[in-house]
Formats: sequence, structure tokens, C-alpha cells
Amino acid sequence: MILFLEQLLNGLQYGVMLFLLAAGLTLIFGIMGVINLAHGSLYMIGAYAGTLAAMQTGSFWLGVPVALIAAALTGLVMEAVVIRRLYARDHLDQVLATFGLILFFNQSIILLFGRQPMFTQLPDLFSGAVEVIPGLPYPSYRLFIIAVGLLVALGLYLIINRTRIGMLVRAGSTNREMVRALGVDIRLLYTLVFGLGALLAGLAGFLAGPVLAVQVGMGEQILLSTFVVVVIGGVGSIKGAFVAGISLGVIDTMLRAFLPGMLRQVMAGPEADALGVGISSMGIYLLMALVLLVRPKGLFMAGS
Amino acid sequence: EPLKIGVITTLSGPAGYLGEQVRDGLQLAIDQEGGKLGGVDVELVVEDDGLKPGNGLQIADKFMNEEGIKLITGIIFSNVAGATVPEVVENDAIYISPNAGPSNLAGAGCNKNYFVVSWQNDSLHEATGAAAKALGYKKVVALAPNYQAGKDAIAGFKREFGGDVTEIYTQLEQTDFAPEMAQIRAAAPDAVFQFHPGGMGIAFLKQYVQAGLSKDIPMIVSEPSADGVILNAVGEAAVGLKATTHWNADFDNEANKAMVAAWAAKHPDKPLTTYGQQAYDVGLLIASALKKTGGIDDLDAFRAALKEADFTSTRGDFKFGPNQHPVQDWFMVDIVAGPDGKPMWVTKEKLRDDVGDVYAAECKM
Amino acid sequence: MNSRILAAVLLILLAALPFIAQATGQSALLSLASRILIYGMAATSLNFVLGYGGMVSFGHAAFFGIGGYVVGILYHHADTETLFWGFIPGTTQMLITLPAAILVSGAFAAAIGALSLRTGGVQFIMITLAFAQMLFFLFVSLKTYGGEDGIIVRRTNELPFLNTRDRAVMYWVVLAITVAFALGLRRLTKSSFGTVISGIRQNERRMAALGIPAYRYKLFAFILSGMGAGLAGALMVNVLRFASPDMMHWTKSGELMIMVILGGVGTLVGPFLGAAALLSLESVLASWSEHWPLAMGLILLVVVLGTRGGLMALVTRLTGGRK
Amino acid sequence: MTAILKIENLVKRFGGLVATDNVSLEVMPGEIHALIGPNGAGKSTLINQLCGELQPNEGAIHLAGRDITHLPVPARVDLGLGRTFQITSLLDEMTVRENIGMAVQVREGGNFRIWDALRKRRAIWDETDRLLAGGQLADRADVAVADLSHGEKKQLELLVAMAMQPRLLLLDEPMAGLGHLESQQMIGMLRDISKEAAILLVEHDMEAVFALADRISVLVYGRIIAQGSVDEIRNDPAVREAYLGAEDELC
Amino acid sequence: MLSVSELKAAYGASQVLFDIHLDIRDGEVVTLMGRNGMGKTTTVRCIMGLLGARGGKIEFEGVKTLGLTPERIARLGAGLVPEGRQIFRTLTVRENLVATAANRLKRNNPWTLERVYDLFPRLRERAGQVSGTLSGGEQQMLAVGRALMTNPRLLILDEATEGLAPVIRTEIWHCVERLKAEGQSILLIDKNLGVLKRLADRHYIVEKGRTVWVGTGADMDRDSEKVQGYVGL
Ligand SMILES: Nc1ncnc2c1ncn2[C@@H]1O[C@H](COP(=O)(O)OP(=O)(O)OP(=O)(O)O)[C@@H](O)[C@H]1O
Ligand SMILES: Nc1ncnc2c1ncn2[C@@H]1O[C@H](COP(=O)(O)OP(=O)(O)OP(=O)(O)O)[C@@H](O)[C@H]1O
Ligand SMILES: [Mg+2]
Ligand SMILES: [Mg+2]
Repeated sequence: MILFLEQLLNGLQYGVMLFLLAAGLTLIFGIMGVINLAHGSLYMIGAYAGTLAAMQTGSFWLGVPVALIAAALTGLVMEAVVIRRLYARDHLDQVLATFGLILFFNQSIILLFGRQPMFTQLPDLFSGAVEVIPGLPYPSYRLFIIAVGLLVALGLYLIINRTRIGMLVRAGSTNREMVRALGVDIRLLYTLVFGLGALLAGLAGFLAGPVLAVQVGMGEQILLSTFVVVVIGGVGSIKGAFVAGISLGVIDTMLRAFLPGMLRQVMAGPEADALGVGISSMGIYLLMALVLLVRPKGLFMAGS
Repeated sequence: EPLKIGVITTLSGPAGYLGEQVRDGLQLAIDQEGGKLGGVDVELVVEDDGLKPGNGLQIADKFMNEEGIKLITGIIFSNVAGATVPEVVENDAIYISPNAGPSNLAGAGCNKNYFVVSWQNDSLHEATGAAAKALGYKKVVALAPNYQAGKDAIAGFKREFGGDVTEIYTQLEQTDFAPEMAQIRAAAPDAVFQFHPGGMGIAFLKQYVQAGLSKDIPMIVSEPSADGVILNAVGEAAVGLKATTHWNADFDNEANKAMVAAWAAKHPDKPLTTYGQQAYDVGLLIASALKKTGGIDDLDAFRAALKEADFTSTRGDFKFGPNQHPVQDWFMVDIVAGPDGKPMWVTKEKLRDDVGDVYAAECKM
Repeated sequence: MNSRILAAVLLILLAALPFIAQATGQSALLSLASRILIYGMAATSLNFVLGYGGMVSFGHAAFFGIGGYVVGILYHHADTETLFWGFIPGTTQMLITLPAAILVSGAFAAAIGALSLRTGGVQFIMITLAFAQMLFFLFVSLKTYGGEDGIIVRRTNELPFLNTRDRAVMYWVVLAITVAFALGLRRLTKSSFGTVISGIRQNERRMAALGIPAYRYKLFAFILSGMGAGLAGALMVNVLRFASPDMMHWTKSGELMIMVILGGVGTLVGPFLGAAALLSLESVLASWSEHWPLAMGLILLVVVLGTRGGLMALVTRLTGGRK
Repeated sequence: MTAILKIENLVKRFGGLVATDNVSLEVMPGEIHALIGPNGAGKSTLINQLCGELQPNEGAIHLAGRDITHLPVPARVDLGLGRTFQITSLLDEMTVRENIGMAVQVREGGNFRIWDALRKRRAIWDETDRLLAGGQLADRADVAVADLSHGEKKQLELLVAMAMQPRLLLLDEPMAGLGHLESQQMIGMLRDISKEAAILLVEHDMEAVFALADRISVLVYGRIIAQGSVDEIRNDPAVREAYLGAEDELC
Repeated sequence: MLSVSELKAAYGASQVLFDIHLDIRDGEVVTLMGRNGMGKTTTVRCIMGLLGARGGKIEFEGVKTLGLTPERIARLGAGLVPEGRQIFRTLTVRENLVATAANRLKRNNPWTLERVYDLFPRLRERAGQVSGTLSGGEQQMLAVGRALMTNPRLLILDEATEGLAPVIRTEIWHCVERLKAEGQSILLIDKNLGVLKRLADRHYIVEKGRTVWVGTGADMDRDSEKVQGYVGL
């Protein structure tokens, strides 16, 4: 029972983490409609900048603003120099351009910091474990990540669905020209929102650092899962991305944890293992395919 | 006109540090001799394969046909080797592996032009199994990604371990290991064996420690899951780990001392890993052969000279088995906090003496 | 007319490449050219659904890989003298392996397409990606066929009367197949079916109102395209003499897509140009500096920002021609 | 004479809103049947159910005696249904001529042929040119649709519909956006078409409706409140109040 | 307030406007007439800065607006109801109205959500509906409401009554009349000649991208043969 609860908690935690990784992308891809393959690069830049700052200053918390600023600045520049010219173009041009950016950013990091993964440390405050249920110690840093993820979800939801900024960005993604003709400087707005998306990516990168590996190419490792979360949730829906993140996290975790055991009850050992491992290793892709087959537009389609 | 040695290796992407080690290790061996190997002027021609088999083949083709290179090394990954090595060795060029030792090239697929200086892939994990047995563990949870190398790792471990093993397969590219941690805790084994190279290994180790498991359940790994670069990234949390290896920096032999000192002088900010050491040994092997033949124009002579492995390996005992893969000793190391606080390997004991690999019998050369 | 002459000249140059390579001592040119032709073929296949049909498939490497594995698996069974599924013997005859690769990859395309085409837009991109990734993971865990280490094909498939082990001969075989393939595709795009597909891309709702049930047409196009990619994969395994799951990794799908976009979406020659540019740049830059991805990234950026419609648009602008 | 189109007790709900409320309607062969009503009355919703883009919640639709209620769009087209779109919907990258040619080609069949050359299918292009000849768009034949003005696209919509040779044509506001002259021409074209196909016409341009319609149905809040000849409708006080408003607006 | 002279413009290689003249003074209602495809919408696009001109001059509120961005021009006080509605399909009705709302000129009786809802009660009923699913006419109302909510100095209506039921059309004309009485300047493009003649102070007729006729309603009656030729009555 405890094991089940623990796995459920793990699933939730992983789900929130997935959402956090995808949060920036729900803005940039979901709402603004830019296929930004370099999202992972922004995540990497946040992780590197924050980790460096934390190492230099010896304080994890000083790493946070540095990570945010570095990623946001990179995002702003990227938008102003490259992305801005591509809004009106085919999505495929965005694919090519942002692919070029991935190569560029990855190699720049290699030039600047070398190929070795970076050392990261937990903040002292969250380095221990908390007994959430008697008999179940849980790493407190993971609880911290859950808290941050929930805050980001709430904040984004309010910004996008309750403020003029959100409305304008959504309006801009359907008819950019008309927004301008009604007197709104959508270019500035888009730059800022892109920056916000980049900032969230940077935050995710820095926070993931102590749990994952901070290294070149770390962005591409999470890139697909972030797109999967956004698409399963329904492109453009913050609520969808959140629900998708959580469901993916829980289902994936539960599959990995219990499927092989369950299968072993009904069939021979080796076959059960092979099947169980096979199914759970295709994890998020299998889930995505199933969701899209049942609901071709994702769980929550924006605007309905 | 120096003798050109082609180096095809992986320099881009997360695995780029592995290729860097190989390149630097080779270069170090050459520098040690003042730009020569075995008295012959040599020059490295390095190209990045980007971890793509097709690129590896393309580069090999260019090396052999355009630059007239007859001696190639450097490949890190088995799949790049799979595409590239046959092309090289069937075109009367020599390939010396500084790392990958896939089984499909060790048994029936062996070739007289193909030498492996590192190890055959399986023997890495067999050593760990032997170590777990030697430590008296009865019940082990073994984890590896769900792909061939992962399954091979667990199979290799089980072959020598002989105790009760619970297998858990993770996903390739997995980032979050919380569910596995919970399963480990529930299984309450004597020890954990895991095989997760590169970034996955870093994440796994961090999360293992954060989950509080490292206090209660010892972990034992083979060398790719605990190389110096991984340890540096994990930091002091890695202390207490046990690993098995064919080489360690503290080995007490002249060749090794020379290499370690030279590396520390040249690359003060990079740890020396087995990848660098293996490449350095490749350099020494080439030097030993060149010293006898003075060049590689007479390929048969050069090949024969290589086969003798007439050099002092930085790992101590070294000779080639019938399939030209190493016959060597395996050791257990403890990971302890070094003088600077960073984790480091300390050799504990020799586990296996003069072992080759299980595929050698199938090789008909 | 002008473009015909250009094409003829290009073809003669390509046919003479083995001699040119030999004369200039650049014999690795040959394998580069083979790879360009083969990737070009795969990219063109992708371009048929992507550029002409508006279906952005992010999983085309799956068919490329399947085609390759058909050759690899048939070789494996011929080599070990075992039977596939207990009744299919292996073979190394190209006249059997290539058609088999085309059929099998077509069958996979039919299955994947039938499911994926229930969605559209971004969702289609992601669901094709999902299926390709599942296949990738499947092949990664297939021990019989080498898992992630792949299958080494020691001998290139044989053709009657030709020595395919000779690189020049193999190159000519690839060239001949490529030319036939390109001509066939050209015909396809101008056929009744090709026009309908292009109409569906532009406005599916309109085509439905004209009486076209888009799903069937798109599925057929998807199958044709999968077959093309499978053929390319089969040839690739013959040239590389190696098949591995790497062929179907998502980054390979991405690479094919990059070739298409770089060369020019919805054009016949574009994908070949894109493949040529990408592969030769990679090869040249990598031999100059280990930091080649930096330059490559910048070059791609310049191409996107500087041209509308990829290299093909650049070429037409330079030659002063119109689309 | 049996009706070409027969709608029986059709109901369509969007959440709580009943957009089509128990509508029954018949269109006779050769007839121009106009459907008018205030904005949001459910006219387009009805048209969309007839052509198959929306599924009704209740009721049945018969086309030439066959129940088509649950057929997909293309199958209905095969049975002789044609339509135009309220907001033009054409193949933007193709020229005017190619757009019409596509309609002819689809009707002629052979759309799965992958080895022929469309350019050489003479029958298609002969018919296309016949349709174009003498019309407003004759000298715009080789202009891409994207470069047409709003009004020109409207005309092309109709030509495309004609090329399909439907038995029943559903027209959703064909006059919208047309200038006076063009409206007059359009009225002429519709008269010509009505010789070959029955027409269900949704339109807010009363001048055109009154000039064309054989019969008019008035839809308000999803329900048909009146049906009759032009004169009957023009003078129906309920219709005047709900829809027509003050006469002075009509010029 | 708005003065356009010798305006030339092109889409890519094909020139569409050759010589357009247009003047609107404060508080005036002016129409732009012409057959389909003569360049009315293109003129509007140039005025709004949505299309770059090839030559000529546009002055709005004393500012030379050629080369300015659309948002600058809109902020100077131009409010557009575009041809073909162009509402924000994924936003709700209310969001469409609110998103770009502003009262930059600090009017003391500005257009508010309530006023727009009073003008088009239908929109109030549909306030929470995603606007892409509105009926054609409802979308048109929304486009008009959206432009009003920016409280413009000059309101540009490009076929704003297209697809509206006669009652609503009448309603809009009443609204235009009221606005005119309040001193709002308006540029009208429409095909209901009779109404335009009654409402507008002046009329401009374009033919093949040139202004070919200017005059008042009375002039129009006088010149009716010529006008009918141009407009195609
Ligand atoms: N998907 C939908 N969800 C909710 N309401 C809808 C949907 N589609 C249409 N409606 C509503 O149904 C009503 C009928 O719409 P419809 O488009 O049929 O009107 P119409 O008679 O064609 O009007 P118009 O003359 O303005 O084009 C409208 O009030 C509209 O807002
Ligand atoms: N995006 C475009 N690209 C190329 N040509 C265009 C484009 N839009 C319009 N045109 C052309 O410009 C000319 C003028 O078009 P415009 O839309 O200004 O006409 P209009 O007077 O508003 O007509 P309507 O009454 O039909 O709306 C037309 O001949 C049209 O074909
Ligand atoms: Mg309607
Ligand atoms: Mg217009």
C-alpha cells in the first residue's frame, strides 16, 4: 500500500516536472504557434548559467535569478534576430531555423564550458527528506519542484486566460495583422512573451539540474517529451498541458512500476517481462498515440 | 612525411566528452614520445562521427581512399563501429578499437585486421558480477535500459554473480528514476547493480542518493557508469560506491605513473578516465609495433607486431586472445573522497586474473 | 528547354563521377555521392507527402529503417541459413530484396498512415513521430538482429551480370535507380492523383465539397511515400553494408525533414539539393574543425532568413528563372 | 413530382442552443428555394447539415429519395449535391482555370491514376474552357486564386459549383461582397443554373432573393416561421418585423 | 484629418493602385465606391499601413503615415472594420471586444462593452461563445463592435454590412447616423448606394485603381449616368 502511494506520489511529481519542463513551450508553441525546437537550448542555457552562478557564489538561490535572466535574454535576442522574421512564414521554416539554433547553442556551450557535464548541488534547505506519510521518506527537493510547478501552472493560467496580454497573444496567433491594425504593438508583445517562455524554460533547466545531468544536449533529451505534453494536452491550452503532464507522469510511472508484475500474474515469466518492458518502454509515445487516436486534437482543445 | 593515424570519434552531443578523452589520450601518448610513436613520426587526423554510423563509414572511406591512411582508431560506440570497422578491415587497413568491443565483431565476425585494446563489452559486467559475488551479496536488484547493451549488461553480470537477481529495465533516454527507487526500496536487496552510461548515469546516481537509498543499500557498477567525469558531476554523493574496472589511476607501474602525471600536467581541469587510458594504450601498442617494423608499409609484419602486444600496458598485464581482444585482469575499486573532496577511485583488490571473453572460441582466424 | 539541357549535363557529370573521382584522387566522393542520392531519394519521398500533400510526417525515418532492415534481416537469414518466422528463407539477391523492402515499408506505411491520418496538423506530426519512436525502441530491443548494435551486412546484395561489390558499379546502380525514381515522381506529381493530392493540401474542405474523400487519397500518398523511403533505406544498407536502429531514430526523421526544407518544400529537385548541401557541408566542415556544428547552425540560419523557399528558391533567383 | 431534397424534423443542438429546431423542408426539381432569416437564425447550420459537415441530432435528410443523413460529405456529392461557401473556400495556389478543372476532374473520375498526365486529359480542359468562356473570369483564367479580389472569388465559387453539375446546389450568401453589376450578373448566372439544378439559396440581399426565388422559407431561431411565394413573404407582417425591417433601407 | 493623394500600390509585381485621391475632414462621412476589384480594399490597407505604398502621400491627423506601422496609425486614431470580418476565431466574443479596446483620445463618452452589447444584443447573448463558431452575421457585428471599442477618430467600414440581415443593416445605418451626429469621421465602403447617398457628405469613385469621380450626393444625381457607369448600376 505504501509502495502504491509512493508510486502515485512519484507519478505526480514526475507529472509536475513534465509540466514544468513544458511550461515555456506551452507559451511559445501552444499559444504563439512557433515550432521552437531550440526550446531545449533555452533550458540548457538556464541550467548552465544558474549552475555556474550557484557554484561561484556558493548559493543555490542566487543561481535562480541568473538562470532566469540568462534564458530570458537569450530568448529575447533569439526572437528579435530570428523568430520574428518567421511568424508569417511556413511552420517548416521555423523547424529549420530553430534546428540551426540547436547546433549553434550546443557548440557554443562546448566552446565556453567544455564537454564535461557540470557538477550540481541541492540547496541545503531541500537536501533532506520529509516523511510525507509515516514510513515513507520523500526527497524534499522533489516536493519543492512540485510546489514550483503548481505555482507556474497557476500563474500561466491566470496570465493567459485572465489578462489582456493573454488575449492579445492568442489573438495574434490567429490574425497578427488585425491585432496591429487595432493599435497593439504585437511585435513588442510577442518578444516579451517569447522571453517569458524562455524564462520558464531556463527555470526548468536550473531546477532540473540537481536531479538530472547538466550537460550539452540535455535540452534535446527533454525536447520530445515537452512537445508530447503540449500536444496531448491540446495545443494552446495551459490547463490541457497541466492535465497532460500529470496524467503522463502518473500513468507512465504506474506502468513502469506495476505492469511487469501484473503481467507476470497472468502469463509466463519471461514473456510477461518482455511484454511489460516493451509496453512501458514505449511509454509516452504509446500514450500519445492512444490519446490522439481517441481525441485527435488532444485532451483540451484551445477555444472550445 | 609523418605517418597518419585516422581517428574517427564522437565529439558532438552529450557523449562528446568520451571522444575528447580518446583523442586526448592518443595525443598524450604521441606527445610523450615527442611527436613520434615507436620512433616514427606520426600525426593524428581527427574527425567527428556525430554518433552516426553513416558518418563513421564516410570518414573511414575518406581516410583510406583520399588520405591513404592505413591505420584507424577512435570509435566510441558499437553501432558506429558496426558500420565502419568491416569496411576498414576488409580494405586491408588496420582498425584498433580504443573502446567499443561489440560481440558481433568478437566471435564469428572477427578479423585479422581488427584489434581491441579496451575490452569485449560483456567482460565489463562479468567483472561486476564477480565482484558482487566476492562481496558476499546474495540478493541484487539489477537495472539497465531496455536495449541490447542493457540486457547484455545484466546478462553478463548474472553470468558471474550466480545469486538472486531482480531485473528492472528502464527506458532509453529516461530522466526520472523515482519509480525504480521505490521498487528498490521495496525489494530491500543486499546491493544494487546498475548500468547507465553518460547523462542517465549521472541522473540515476543523484536520484539514488536523494532518495536516501545510498545509506542502506550499497551500489556496485561497471566502469562506464562511474567514470571520472560522471563522478565529478555527481560530486561527494558518489562516495561509497563500488565499481569494477580493468584499470585505475593508482596502479603501480611505470607506464601508468608516466601517463597519469603527464595527463595531470596537460589537462589539469579534466579527470583522466578509462577512455583516455584505453586510447593511451592504443598509442603504446602502435608504438611497440612501429618500433619493430619502422612503418606500416609491410602490413603483414605490422599486424604480426601488433599481435605480440609487446608493450607495458598502463593496466599491467595485457595480451591478445585468439580473437585479438584483450586478455587482462579485472579489479574492484572503492569510491572515496579525494584530497580535494572530489570522489575518486581507490583500488581494493584484484578480482579476476587473465580473462578473455566468451566469444573468442567462435573466432576462426 | 534550358532546364532539360542542365539536367542532361548534370546527369552526364553524375554518371562520369567514378572516373572523375579516380582522376582527381577524391575517391571518397563516390560514397558521398551515393549517400546524397539515397538520402535525396528518401527526402523526396518525404517531400511528396510533406510538400505536395501537406502531411508533415515526422516519422519517415521509420520507413527508411524498415526498408533497410528488410535487406539486413534477409541477409542475416541467408547468412545463418535460418528461416524468418519459420518459413521465409533469407536472400541476398537485390532483385528480391529491393521489392521486398518496398512492399514491407509500404505495409508499415499503410498501418501507420491509417492510424495517423485520423489526425492532422501538429497532431499528425507528433503521432507519426510516436509510431516511429515505437518502432525504434522495438528494433533496439531485438536481440536476434543485433539490437542497438545493428546487423552487419558483409556482402552487398547481388545483381545478375553486375559486380555490386565494385563501388563504382554500386554507385551506378544507385544512380540509375535514383534517376528512374525521380522521373517516376515527376510523373506522379503531374498525374491526376498528384493534382488531387496537391488540392487536398491547399484546401481539404474544398476538395471534400468537390467529392473527394481526402482520407483515402492521403493514405495512398502516404503509402507511396513510405515505399520510396523504404527503397532508399534498402539501398542505404547496401551501400553502408550495415543496418541499425539509428536509421529510424527521430533525429533521422528530423534530418530528412531538414533536407526537404533546406532544399525547397514542394519542389522535385529541392530535396536532392538539400541532401547534397547538408551531407557535403557536414563532411567538409567536420574535416576542418571539430566545432563544425557552430558553422552549420549559422549556415542553416542564413539560408532560412535569406531565402524564401530554401536553396531551390535561391537557385531560381540566381538563374533569373521563375518557379 | 417528388422533391429532390426532403428534410424531415431536423434538429441540431449546440449545448443548450437549438440552432435547428425541428425543420422540415422540401425543394422541388428546377426550383429556386430561398431560405432567409435573421443573423444567427441557423441558416448556415442547416446548410452544413445538408452537405454533411455537421451531423444533426435528430431528423432525416433525403436527397433524390435516398436517405443521406449519415453519409460523409464526398458521398453526398456523388449523389448530386453541390455547394458554395459563405466565406470563399478555394484552392488558393491554383489558377482560376485549374480550380474549375479540378472540379471537372473529380467528377469525371480516375483520380487514383498515378501514371497519367493530367494536362493531356483533353475532355477535362475542353469542358473547363467551355465553362469559362464568355464569363466574367474568362480573361482571369490564368490568375492564381490568391490574387483575385473578393468578388472574383465569389464568382469562381459558383463556376466551380457548376462544373460539378450537381442536381441540387446549396448556396450560402453568393451575393455577399458583390457589387451591383456583379450581383446582376450573378442573378443571371443563377437563373441559368436553375435550369439544370434545383437551388437552395441563403441570402440577405433581398433584391436578389425577390428576383430569383420561386419559393421562400423564413427561418427564425432555428424554426421555419413562414413559407410562401415572394409576394406572400414580402407582405407577411411577422417576417417584416423579424427580418426585413423598414422598407426604406431597401434601395 | 485624412488626406490621400497620388497613392500607388502593388501586390508583388502587379500594380493595383495608380492614382488615388481621398480627403476626409473632421466629422465627415465619406464613401469609397467602385466595382469589385477596383482597389477599394487596397486603398484601405494602404491607409492602415497594412500594405506599403509605391508612391504618393497619405497624411492622417497631420502626420505623414506612409511607412509607419499599422499600430502607429491605429494609435493615431484609425479604427478598421476589415473586409471579411477577420475576427480572432479562438477568442470568445467578449475577449474579442476587450482585447484591443482603448480610449486613447480620452473621449468622455467612450464605447464600452455595455454600449456595444446594447447596439448588438445578439453579442451579449453570445458573450462567452468562441467567436469562430458564430454565424456570419454575428461575426460581422463583432468586427464592428471591436473597432468601435478602440474609440477611433476615423472609423473605416469596409463592407461592414456584408452578410447582415436587413433589420441589422438598418440598425447599423442608424448607428452611423448617430455617430455622425456625434462628430465621428467615417470612411464607408458599401454597395447600398441609396443609403450611402443619404448618409455621406461626399463620395469618391475608384475605377481600376484611380479616383475618377468626386462629389456630393446631389452631384451624384446630376451626374447619374456617369456614376452608374462607374459603379455598375
Ligand atoms: N459550434 C457552435 N457552437 C455553439 N454555437 C454555435 C455553433 N455553431 C453555430 N452556433 C450558433 O448557432 C446559431 C446559428 O448559426 P448559423 O451560422 O447557422 O446562423 P446563420 O443563420 O447562418 O446566420 P448568418 O446569416 O449571420 O450567417 C448562431 O447563433 C451561432 O452562434
Ligand atoms: N493579396 C493580393 N495579391 C495580389 N493581388 C491582389 C491581392 N488582393 C487583391 N488583389 C488584386 O487587387 C485588385 C484590387 O483589389 P481590392 O481588394 O482592393 O478590390 P476592391 O475594390 O476592394 O474589390 P471588392 O469589392 O471585390 O472587395 C484586384 O484586381 C485583385 O485581384
Ligand atoms: Mg450564415
Ligand atoms: Mg474590397
